[in-house]
Amino acid sequence: MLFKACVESVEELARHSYYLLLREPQLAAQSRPGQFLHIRIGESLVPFLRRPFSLAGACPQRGTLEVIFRLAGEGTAILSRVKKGAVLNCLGPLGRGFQFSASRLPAVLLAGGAGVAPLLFLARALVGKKRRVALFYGAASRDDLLPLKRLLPRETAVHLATDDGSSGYQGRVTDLFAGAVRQGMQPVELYACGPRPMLQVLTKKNEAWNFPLQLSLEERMACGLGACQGCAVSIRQGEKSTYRMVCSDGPVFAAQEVEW
Amino acid sequence: MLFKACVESVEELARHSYYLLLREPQLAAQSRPGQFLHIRIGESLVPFLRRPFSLAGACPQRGTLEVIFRLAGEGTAILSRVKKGAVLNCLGPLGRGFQFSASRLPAVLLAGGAGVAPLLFLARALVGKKRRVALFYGAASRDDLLPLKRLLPRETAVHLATDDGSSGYQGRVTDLFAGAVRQGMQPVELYACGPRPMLQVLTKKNEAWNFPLQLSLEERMACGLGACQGCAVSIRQGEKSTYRMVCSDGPVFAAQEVEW
Amino acid sequence: MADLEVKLGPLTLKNPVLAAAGTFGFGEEYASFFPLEKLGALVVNGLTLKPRAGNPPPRIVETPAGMLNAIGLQNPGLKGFLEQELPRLQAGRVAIIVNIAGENEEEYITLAQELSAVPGILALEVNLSCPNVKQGGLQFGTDAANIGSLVARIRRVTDLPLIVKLSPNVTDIAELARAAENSGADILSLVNTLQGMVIDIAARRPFLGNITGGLSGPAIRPVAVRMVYEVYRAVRLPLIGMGGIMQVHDALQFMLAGAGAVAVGTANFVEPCTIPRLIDDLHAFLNTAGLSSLREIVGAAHH
Amino acid sequence: MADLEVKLGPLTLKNPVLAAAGTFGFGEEYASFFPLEKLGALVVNGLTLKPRAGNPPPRIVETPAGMLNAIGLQNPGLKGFLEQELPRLQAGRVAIIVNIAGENEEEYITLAQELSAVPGILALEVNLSCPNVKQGGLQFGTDAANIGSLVARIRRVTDLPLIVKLSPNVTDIAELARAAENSGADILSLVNTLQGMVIDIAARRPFLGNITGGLSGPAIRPVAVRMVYEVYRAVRLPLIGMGGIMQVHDALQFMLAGAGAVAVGTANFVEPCTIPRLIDDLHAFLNTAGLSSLREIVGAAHH
Ligand SMILES: Cc1cc2nc3c(=O)[nH]c(=O)nc-3n(C[C@H](O)[C@H](O)[C@H](O)COP(=O)(O)OP(=O)(O)OC[C@H]3O[C@@H](n4cnc5c(N)ncnc54)[C@H](O)[C@@H]3O)c2cc1C
Ligand SMILES: Cc1cc2nc3c(=O)[nH]c(=O)nc-3n(C[C@H](O)[C@H](O)[C@H](O)COP(=O)(O)OP(=O)(O)OC[C@H]3O[C@@H](n4cnc5c(N)ncnc54)[C@H](O)[C@@H]3O)c2cc1C
Ligand SMILES: Cc1cc2nc3c(=O)[nH]c(=O)nc-3n(C[C@H](O)[C@H](O)[C@H](O)COP(=O)(O)O)c2cc1C
Ligand SMILES: Cc1cc2nc3c(=O)[nH]c(=O)nc-3n(C[C@H](O)[C@H](O)[C@H](O)COP(=O)(O)O)c2cc1C
Ligand code: FES
Ligand code: FES
Repeated sequence: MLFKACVESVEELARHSYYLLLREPQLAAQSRPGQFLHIRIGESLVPFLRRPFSLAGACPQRGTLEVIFRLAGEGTAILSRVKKGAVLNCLGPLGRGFQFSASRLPAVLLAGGAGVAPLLFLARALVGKKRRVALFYGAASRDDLLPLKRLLPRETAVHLATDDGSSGYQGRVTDLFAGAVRQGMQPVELYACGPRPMLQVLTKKNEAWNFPLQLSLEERMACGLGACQGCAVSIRQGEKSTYRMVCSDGPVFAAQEVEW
Repeated sequence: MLFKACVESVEELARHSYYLLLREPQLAAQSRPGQFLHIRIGESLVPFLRRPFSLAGACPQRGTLEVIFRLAGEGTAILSRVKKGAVLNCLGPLGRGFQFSASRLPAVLLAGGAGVAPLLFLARALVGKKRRVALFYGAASRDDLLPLKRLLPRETAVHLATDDGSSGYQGRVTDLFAGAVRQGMQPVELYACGPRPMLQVLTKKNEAWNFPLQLSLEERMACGLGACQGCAVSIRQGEKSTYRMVCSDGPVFAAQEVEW
Repeated sequence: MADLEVKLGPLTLKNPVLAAAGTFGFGEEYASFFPLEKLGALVVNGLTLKPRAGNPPPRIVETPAGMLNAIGLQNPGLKGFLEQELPRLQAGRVAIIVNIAGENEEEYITLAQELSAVPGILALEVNLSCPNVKQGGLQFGTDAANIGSLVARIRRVTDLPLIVKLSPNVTDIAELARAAENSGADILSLVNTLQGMVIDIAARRPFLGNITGGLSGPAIRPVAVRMVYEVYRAVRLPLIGMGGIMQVHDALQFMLAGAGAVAVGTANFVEPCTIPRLIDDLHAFLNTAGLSSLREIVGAAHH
Repeated sequence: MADLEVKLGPLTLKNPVLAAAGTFGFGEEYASFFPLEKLGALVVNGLTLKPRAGNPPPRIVETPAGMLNAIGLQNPGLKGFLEQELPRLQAGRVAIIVNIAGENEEEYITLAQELSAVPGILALEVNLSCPNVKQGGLQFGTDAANIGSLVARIRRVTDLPLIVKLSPNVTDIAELARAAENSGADILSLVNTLQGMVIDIAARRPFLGNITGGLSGPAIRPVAVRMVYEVYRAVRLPLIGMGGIMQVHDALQFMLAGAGAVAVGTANFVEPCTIPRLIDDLHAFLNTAGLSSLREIVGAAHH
């Protein structure tokens, strides 16, 4: 699971958001939605640790993998400047990814900001399984929204929210979705990825709706493998809680297990 | 003396040796042979300190500066990959450079390896002053020799030495020069730059010849300005010795002052 | 090919490169990268008598050329280790050293006693220096008298080679090293992490759930090498050096300073194959330098 | 614009950014980059009674995200300072703090006494912690009783604000901080460098002429922030924090941990205009955060 992936292209998709296309057929063949790559940024001691990025797509036919990342600090800044043909040292595919239930319920994907990345991969997989898919996607402003047309199967229904109202619903993506529920949405399966407060709010609201809800979480990581026990998240097990590792036990968890 | 110099070109001149052409008119106008630039390599924390490089040339007319460097570690590796148009954060011109005496003696320049860089600048300046100039230039092997034709005024006589005899005299450049002296060389002024053992041997041999001899020294540097007192070299002052700073008191010192 | 086997007092290792405690789990996660029998030894996760849940997240944060961790000794406890982890490791012919930490002296004694009765454990490493546990750990490790009495008591209950791991968060590490030596330690290992912290500017509070954490990685290497150098002059025991080793040149610094073996910690996170590459590079170094054994360079910086 | 003036006990500074001792010379070299009056204060090169030649080269070496130095307090001595350096600094209206180091207690006393008689010096900083001088320096700084008695004696001979600079190479920095507080220090500054070493693999010996050196720069920042945090809880004195500050976010970490002012050392070598940029960025931070003074964030990470 240590791969040298070749950079096919890097491209600025939206403000501060980049699209990275990698080629590594073996890695592509093994990757599932919700899994992630742990990428070494250069060979220097700064940035020191690898950086985790969800897979936004993987095509076993073409042997390619997609990553979509937002500029956050030095690591992502360097990554945004890699050149076609460069080789990236990647650990992957890591983590367990999303669970596919046997249910035929429509799937609703809720994305906040860069959290949309794994949901793009998931949307394609679900559409491939002939599931109905809707994406509720929120960002700060119009300029931060990814060009979804390119990235999603046509079958996906998209509902946008921006904090400033410059595109779609003005407000939070969780409120947009709550509105849809109030207007009588039928039972659905939910999958969400985004900033912690968004996932917390969603989990809370879902206590009333009680839809099946999977969350893709983020935590600071060192090894990415389950060895360092650094990326702990507190998980409810019956009456007790226990720490699970986001990298190896997740990053996807059932919402009702997660203790914030 | 803090400048943003624009990279005009980077080019591999010989095995592991690179030529860097910078443009920064003010800096070019102020620079003298023997002075150096203190270059920040990137904005990251590794490499941490600036890297000192002698000026291999400066052209006030064109506003350009030349640096010739050998791959030594991470800093020079990164520098070898900078692109035309990049901007380098440079402190300079630093140090005092070579003293030009009023004498009309022929000048002999002795270079070991990457130490040739400041002597190229010096050679041009001396030829400009109508001095007779000979360069004795040693390297490990033929592939390590810089293409001097391009870098030196035609008037300079060049004598080559390689450790393996693949080009010119087989052996040390100091021995090559000592041979020339034995064969009855007239009094000359000497300027040398190269590895420490070479400069030590030369200083020792020169005790017999007693030519005026200036050495360009290297020492680990932090500030490059004389503030940190890190780049000390022990200098003889009459009966006593005292520490002087390579960056601000040198890097050029009279050979008889230097205590090894 | 030059031989990398090393003898550290009563302990013989097939090569001098160990996986440092707490950074390699129980090996399972790395087994898909290379056969664990390649390891000079695997120092397994800090073990306590009872299972420990560890500290609240966030537990790690990157720092310049290093990282802070505040895992807090999350581990399955002695029983869990013996039942779930040890059999698998033994089946894989991994050389196992067990790193132990107690909440009090009794726990150290019990752990040492019980582990000594288990076949297939190569040595015990006593963690005197974990800065992330409230009781036990750090305070044991900073006082020479405490170290002396604890090590002496452990010595009485075990015949296994006894490695004492020292904390760098002290004024005089040589003094602590001498205390461990005089109380029956066979080998000293150093250093554990330096205590540090990062503050989250936006939140205006310490970033780690545990407030402080242990600094590891290349950032601390100069401090670690200095301590190995000092301890080498102070005691006659063999030393295992660690702190920021990424490459063969880093390992050689520790050996020249006096370490007979080295451990790799944080580097495993950055490059899972650091250890096998390091072993190969040590071979290559010996061959290039024309040396038949690493013994010739251990402590050579003191001559 | 928000006001950056800070009061540290008896000391008032126009802004909270100092140039750290030993990293800014006597200012001359930096005067061509920016007017030195911009500095919150310039802590001049560690001064001894008699001139000191310093340590043999090499004196510095780069390390991951940091450097080691073993300058060994090269300085012109008290008389040289008063005659050659001070008049120029005073003419430039630079706020001057003098960092003093003695080879024994008497020298500290003499230095403090004589400097107190000189007009135009803002404060004294007592360097208890220079690891590069054989006599004096380090050993004074690692023992609470020594610190107590020395600080008390200096206190008796000077009315200048008295800053005591602490070493990080200790088991319990809070104890030393309390000793300094109880003996009359007005302000504490921390940290000095961590003792470290680099070994030259090719030569098989320590790289620095002095064998060991002091580690500074971003590598040590987590350790330094942790110590400021600990000392803030232990004493009521104002603190000057330092260790690896390069940017405004680094400085804010120290302030949130409890430092009323910060000093910039090694960063001056990397970027000579670090200090004026930091001052501008602190202004910008206060304005963006809607704060009128830094007081509101000093120690805020403890709430
Ligand atoms: C499982 C997982 C999947 C992720 N997928 C994506 C994705 O698809 N697209 C995307 O833009 N971002 C994603 N992130 C966040 C991404 O890892 C960080 O933005 C990135 O590491 C920042 O690196 P930096 O050097 O630019 O920032 P810095 O802030 O300088 O990084 C400093 C340190 O903090 C860590 N860090 C910073 N932000 C985060 C974060 N949000 N989560 C975890 N660690 C962090 C870095 O890894 C590094 O160790 C994911 C995180 C995790 C854990
Ligand atoms: C006044 C002066 C002029 C120089 N001119 C030239 C030149 O024209 N061409 C050229 O190729 N080299 C020159 N050097 C040497 C050059 O500075 C080093 O090769 C370079 O700093 C190595 O950086 P690195 O990161 O590649 O190597 P690393 O070895 O990784 O560097 C690590 C640290 O050691 C320092 N260092 C390494 N080698 C030297 C050295 N020989 N002298 C001083 N510091 C060193 C680096 O600056 C850095 O701080 C000069 C040095 C000095 C002091
Ligand atoms: C995540 C992590 C967990 C650690 N856990 C332990 C432990 O349980 N017991 C112990 O003695 N040392 C522990 N350490 C310290 C390492 O074994 C090692 O001493 C230290 O990290 C320095 O080496 P390095 O810089 O190569 O990581 C841990 C270090 C890290 C980074
Ligand atoms: C080259 C150099 C010389 C120093 N000289 C002194 C000194 O004379 N007195 C002193 O108290 N501290 C001295 N220090 C320590 C600094 O003042 C500062 O405490 C330390 O470097 C940590 O800060 P930094 O990481 O910003 O450099 C020196 C540091 C360096 C790098
Ligand atoms: S990152 Fe190491 S266990 Fe998850
Ligand atoms: S490099 Fe700082 S004085 Fe020369």
